[in-house]
Amino acid sequence: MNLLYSDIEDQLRSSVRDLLTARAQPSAILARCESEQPHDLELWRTLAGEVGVSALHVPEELGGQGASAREVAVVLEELGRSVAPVPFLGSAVLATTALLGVEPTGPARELLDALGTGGSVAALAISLATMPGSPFPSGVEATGDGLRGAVRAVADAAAADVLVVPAVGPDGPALHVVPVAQAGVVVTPAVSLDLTRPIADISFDGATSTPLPGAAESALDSALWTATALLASEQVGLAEWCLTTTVAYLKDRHQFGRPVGSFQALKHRLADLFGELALARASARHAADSVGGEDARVSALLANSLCSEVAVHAAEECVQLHGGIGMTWEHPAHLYLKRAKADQIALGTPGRLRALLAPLVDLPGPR
Amino acid sequence: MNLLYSDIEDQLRSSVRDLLTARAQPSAILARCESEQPHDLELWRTLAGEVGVSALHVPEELGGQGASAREVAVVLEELGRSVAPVPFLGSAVLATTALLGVEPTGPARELLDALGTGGSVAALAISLATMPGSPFPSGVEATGDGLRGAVRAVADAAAADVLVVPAVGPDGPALHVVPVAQAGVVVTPAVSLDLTRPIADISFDGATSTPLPGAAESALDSALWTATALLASEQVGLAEWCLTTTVAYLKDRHQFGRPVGSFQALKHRLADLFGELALARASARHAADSVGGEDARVSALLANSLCSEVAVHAAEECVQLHGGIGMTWEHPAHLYLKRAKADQIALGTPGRLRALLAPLVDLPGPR
Amino acid sequence: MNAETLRERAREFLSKNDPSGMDRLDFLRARFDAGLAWVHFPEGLGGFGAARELQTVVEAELEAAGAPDNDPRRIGIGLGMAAPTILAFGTDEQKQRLLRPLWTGEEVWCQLFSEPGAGSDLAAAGTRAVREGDGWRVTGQKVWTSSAHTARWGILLARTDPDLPKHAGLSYFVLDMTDPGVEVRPLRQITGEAEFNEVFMTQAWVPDSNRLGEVGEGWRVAQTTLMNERIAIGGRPTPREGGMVGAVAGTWRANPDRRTPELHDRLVDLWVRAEALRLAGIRLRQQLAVGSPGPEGSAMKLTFARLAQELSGFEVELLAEDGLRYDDWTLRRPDLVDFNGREAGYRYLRAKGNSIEGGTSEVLRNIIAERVLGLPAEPRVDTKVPWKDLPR
Amino acid sequence: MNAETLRERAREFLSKNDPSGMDRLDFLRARFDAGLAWVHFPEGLGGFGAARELQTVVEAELEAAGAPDNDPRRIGIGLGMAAPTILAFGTDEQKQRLLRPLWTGEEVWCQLFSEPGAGSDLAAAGTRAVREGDGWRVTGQKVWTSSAHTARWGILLARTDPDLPKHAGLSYFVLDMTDPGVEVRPLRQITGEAEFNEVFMTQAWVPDSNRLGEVGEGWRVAQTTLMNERIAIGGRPTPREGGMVGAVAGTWRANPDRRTPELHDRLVDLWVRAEALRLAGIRLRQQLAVGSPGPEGSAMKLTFARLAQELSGFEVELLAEDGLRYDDWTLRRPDLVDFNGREAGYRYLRAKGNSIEGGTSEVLRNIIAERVLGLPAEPRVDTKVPWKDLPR
Repeated sequence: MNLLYSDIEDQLRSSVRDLLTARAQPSAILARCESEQPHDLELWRTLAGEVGVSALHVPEELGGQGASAREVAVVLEELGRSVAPVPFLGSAVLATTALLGVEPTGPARELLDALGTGGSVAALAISLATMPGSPFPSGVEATGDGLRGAVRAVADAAAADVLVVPAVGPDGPALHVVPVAQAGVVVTPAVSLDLTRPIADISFDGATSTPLPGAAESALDSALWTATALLASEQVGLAEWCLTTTVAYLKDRHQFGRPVGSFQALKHRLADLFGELALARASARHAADSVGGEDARVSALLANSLCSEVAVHAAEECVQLHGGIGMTWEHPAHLYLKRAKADQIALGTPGRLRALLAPLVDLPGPR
Repeated sequence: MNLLYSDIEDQLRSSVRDLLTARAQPSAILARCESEQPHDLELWRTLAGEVGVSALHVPEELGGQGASAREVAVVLEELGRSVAPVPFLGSAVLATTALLGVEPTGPARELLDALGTGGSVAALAISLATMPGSPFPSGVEATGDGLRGAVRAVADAAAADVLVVPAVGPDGPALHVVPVAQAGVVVTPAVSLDLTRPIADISFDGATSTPLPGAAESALDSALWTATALLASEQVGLAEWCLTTTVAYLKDRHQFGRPVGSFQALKHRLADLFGELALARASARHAADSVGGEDARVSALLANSLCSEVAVHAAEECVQLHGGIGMTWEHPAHLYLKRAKADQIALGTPGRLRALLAPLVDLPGPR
Repeated sequence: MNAETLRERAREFLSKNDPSGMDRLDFLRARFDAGLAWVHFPEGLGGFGAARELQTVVEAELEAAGAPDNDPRRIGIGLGMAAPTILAFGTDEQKQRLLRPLWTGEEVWCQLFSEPGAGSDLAAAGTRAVREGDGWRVTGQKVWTSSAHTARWGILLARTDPDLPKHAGLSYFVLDMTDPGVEVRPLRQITGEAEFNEVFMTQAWVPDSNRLGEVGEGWRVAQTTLMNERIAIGGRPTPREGGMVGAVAGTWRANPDRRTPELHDRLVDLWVRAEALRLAGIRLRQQLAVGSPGPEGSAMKLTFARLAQELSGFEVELLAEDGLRYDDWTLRRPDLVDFNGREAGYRYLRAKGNSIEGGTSEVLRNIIAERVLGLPAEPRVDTKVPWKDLPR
Repeated sequence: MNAETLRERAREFLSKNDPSGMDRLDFLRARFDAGLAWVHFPEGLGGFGAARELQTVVEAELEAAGAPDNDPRRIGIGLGMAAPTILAFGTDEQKQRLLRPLWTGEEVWCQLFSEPGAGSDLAAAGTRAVREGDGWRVTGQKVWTSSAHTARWGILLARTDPDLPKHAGLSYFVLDMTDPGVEVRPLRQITGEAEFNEVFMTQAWVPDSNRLGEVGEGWRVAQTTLMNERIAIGGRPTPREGGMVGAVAGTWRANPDRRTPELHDRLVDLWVRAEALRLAGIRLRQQLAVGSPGPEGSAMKLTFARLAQELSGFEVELLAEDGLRYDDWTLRRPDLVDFNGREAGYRYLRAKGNSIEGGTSEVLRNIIAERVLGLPAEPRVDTKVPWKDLPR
């Protein structure tokens, strides 16, 4: 178990952070988030193509970076810190991990290549609120006439040109590759609580698709468990931004002739938040370190449920301790609050995840 | 709905408070609580005989004061404030209310008279942890050879010379009057978390008893619901003592050249506690005002679950904010902490009471 | 003056002024002139010095007769804050000129206290009023001003002497919002809408006759305004589940499939505290009715804000997938805040303001600790220094 | 000096000193003299200036050979606090005289810092040391002194000049606990037992040769002691469920009939946080191992205390009727605190001390806020005034 950051991880972090600092300032994000194209695809192409974040945990023999989930987690920390509107979770985590779980040949391999360069963006067509361990979804049917059905609340779908769709056909469940640009697919952006990772609803009405050979159920399962483990790191990054930004503001802001940060009640709340963040970080690192290992499910549920609570708490304190300015649209605090609240729901709310965790650690419920 | 204190209630409060101030100082309580006789029966006789607290809600035609549960609640507030070791809950609330629920003639009437003067002390032989609405207990059986069976954790039993015992016989459930001074009754004081309202275990081995005619089940039910409603007032009194005492201490105590009570973090915690206490008091008054009325169960569960939490929180803050001195045996804070924690369990823990409340207010649980 | 006399007076007024056959404004003006506007105000100013509680008698009679009201929520700042301040500190001329159109709603009022640099610390306000002839030139910025875009008048706290300590250098004015030196811009919030405004004053003109209280007495005057604000907030009785808890309980009942054991206990706990808060409000009003308001009132807003935030956060979690949605981000300018007219996400975001607006929860805790519990103040570093020398 | 050399040195020592055939104390003394007591201490004082981490190599060798240890929990204050302070500030004579019997456990140490009037504010200590000839007469009262009744020596913070500001007027001494002017009384706690003592000093004699550091330098010396106390606390690695959470989870598993949905979610939440705290501890040790301890360590004790209190409070609620009982109120003087050796009620009460002892949670929050987060200090009123003029 290694809960630290390696030198390589630190280098990756600083490449990502430099780029985001240059290209994803809050004012730019704010201006974009109510536009027709809330995702910043140009930034995404740079992140994918130049920094190489979109095929991090794809094995080298499949054209990826051959890194582990730990590095993916580091990127998520930085993305959480910047709330940059890029389709990392949808494309590089959910869709990519699902593709890695089926036979990585033919169309799956082609799509992995396209995702890795940033030339293509994918979304995994499941609701962002799906919990790990959920049964294979039955909302989309693979018929002789193509895919039919609907999925709601798909993360990053509005940015995707291709969808990875779990669908049930006569031969059982399969993952299908579905180009968006066709008459049989309608992607409808939803008005999303989270402005920087908008969701969309998708309907399939005779959509042309390529079914992928391989174990669809375990591939989807793996995508959900991996995303559950790694989203905790995004929440850590987010919480850290909230704490750091609040501390900086309170050092600067004066009321009653004193820096507001010298008032003890606020100091104590921030100290408590710092303590929560220490637990969140250790658990998120542990979850990233455990992906694919023996303790993977326990550590994913532990980290996601805990970090969800910590991120929401941090974002709520950030808004409150900024006072009036934190309630304004022009200050970025609300972007973090909305992301934190959406992340709390993503892949299962903390309470629902704790209920999943209980039997795994021999804490059975009431009879 | 009247949530205020009437003039008569204020007078009653001040009589009780004056007596307790004179006779139940913390040092005296501390000295007594590890002795052979932890209950202060002399004080109890004065409270019962002179102030008349032990037959408050007994109708005048039955020799009582003809007051309502509201006045009983006011006495409980004062007893909570002083944690005086008198058998009010066991004798004047639980046993007396149970007796009022059966036919108040013959032995029941005689016992009510004796309890009212303080000439006798009773305990209701049920576990203090029994929840309102629980089924009639089956631990004691009325046989041709007297009562047989056992009850654990009976409040104030060690102070009682007579027990009111729910027992099931060939004719069904009944309340029995059982003198303690007989070979068939063994009262064993337990080592109690709450030093000022110790519990005892009782075993019956052929005990002679007088069964009381009347509806035993509803009488016991009424005793439990009434006690649930009224114990909230004890918790309010206790919480108020904790807040007041802590505030006074922090005004006086100096550290870093300042009164400790001038430190903002502590001020905010005490302000929060004050806010909780306002809710607790309103709900406790409401519960006392509602006893026997339409909203009685909802208001009892609401008040008891809420006041349990508030009292424990207040006692825990009292210990913590007193710093080292609050951790010592010689300071009375621990007596309140122990009472608060025991009260949290008494008649059901807050979570268990909330589960009882939910269906009554149309908040059904998961299917 | 007892309830019976008052009831007769209301009936007599109604017999002469039939609301069904009268222009609304004429009726309201006549009601004001008859002393039935606010009976505890002095004669000639819409009342006749009766006990405040008796107002309910008038309202009952007029409501029964189908009389129009003065739309009190729309003009709440005028009624709740400006009017008591004008009454306490205004000259006779000011009272005569301002109170009648305020009460009838012909002139809407707004409050110009908060500034970007003076939020919790209102007494640090830096908007400058500089004497010029028989009036003042005002320059500065105010923020969180509701109704500024519809208001005719603003009650304004401005600095008239920066060389004095901060509390001593303030004065209190009535600002004509139609003055060319006043610009109002909507201030968008995290909900997407703009309930509030920013107000920019550039050499705006205020005649000295629009000053309330003496020069340098502004802080004392403002205290009257703020005290009345606190009385006004959270005063209305509600039925069980009348507030946000009703919306959340409704969502719970409508969504059996989303319930979990964890959410169940949390909801019942929130329900318990919401109901206890409601009971505490009833208790407070019962205390007021017998003339001895308890100190608990000061904690009500604190608890209200916390509960609103917990309840709305809970609701979003309960909704799970649907909690990822929002109803509408369009920049709107609502007249009134209505939690129940919008969806869970809106409630969640809007409730964040409850612990900021009208005094932050942090300031309220200070007030409770010091004024109610009597805990000592912190060492102050800002009360004796000239305002201009304070760090900011 | 690398691990291999050290291992050889340990083996060589063992070849000459067979633990199975030697008196325990002789063995420990020999180990000290061989520089294998604490390898990072200087030569001649039980070590030879090796890297601190290498100590584990020695321990492994000695443990494998069945060597007796020096019962570190019994003499923790000496090892963790007195020794580093003596090393940093002691004279050569003091080091030679004191460190060996400290390490072997022949002489137990206690810490005499806290006073009834100086708890969080240790620098306000009022125990007076008055110069008399070649020594000092000490009068005052200390409190919360563990091991005082078994200790030979106490590290003592005392006021040598009340006319100076509080931090400047302190000096640091080694007090002979067998001096006739020293009286030790057990201090009973809310658990019923007496882990700690009160120590009353009445004209107790301390030769000036038992002073550590310069006169007036006591606060700086004490900082070294306290810093080492913080390092010592919460440092041990534990397996999953190794702490109090294990006891509570055990109670849960053993009591299926007492489980409720509400308690279930609370327990899993507590379990999650306890496990995360354990992971944070592992992470901290990994940081230490690579030489860059993170600031998170300062928050560990805070979180530990809160969790211990929540867990134990939960357990009492879970037990319901059995939570009304206590195991034993008898006044006892335990050598060590063991949560798992007692019942739920004891754990509940004892855990209350976790947020007091070794620095209250309130003081720790100040430290985190100021030293880790860099938030500004509060205005101080006590640092420049002569100690004798401070309000108390």
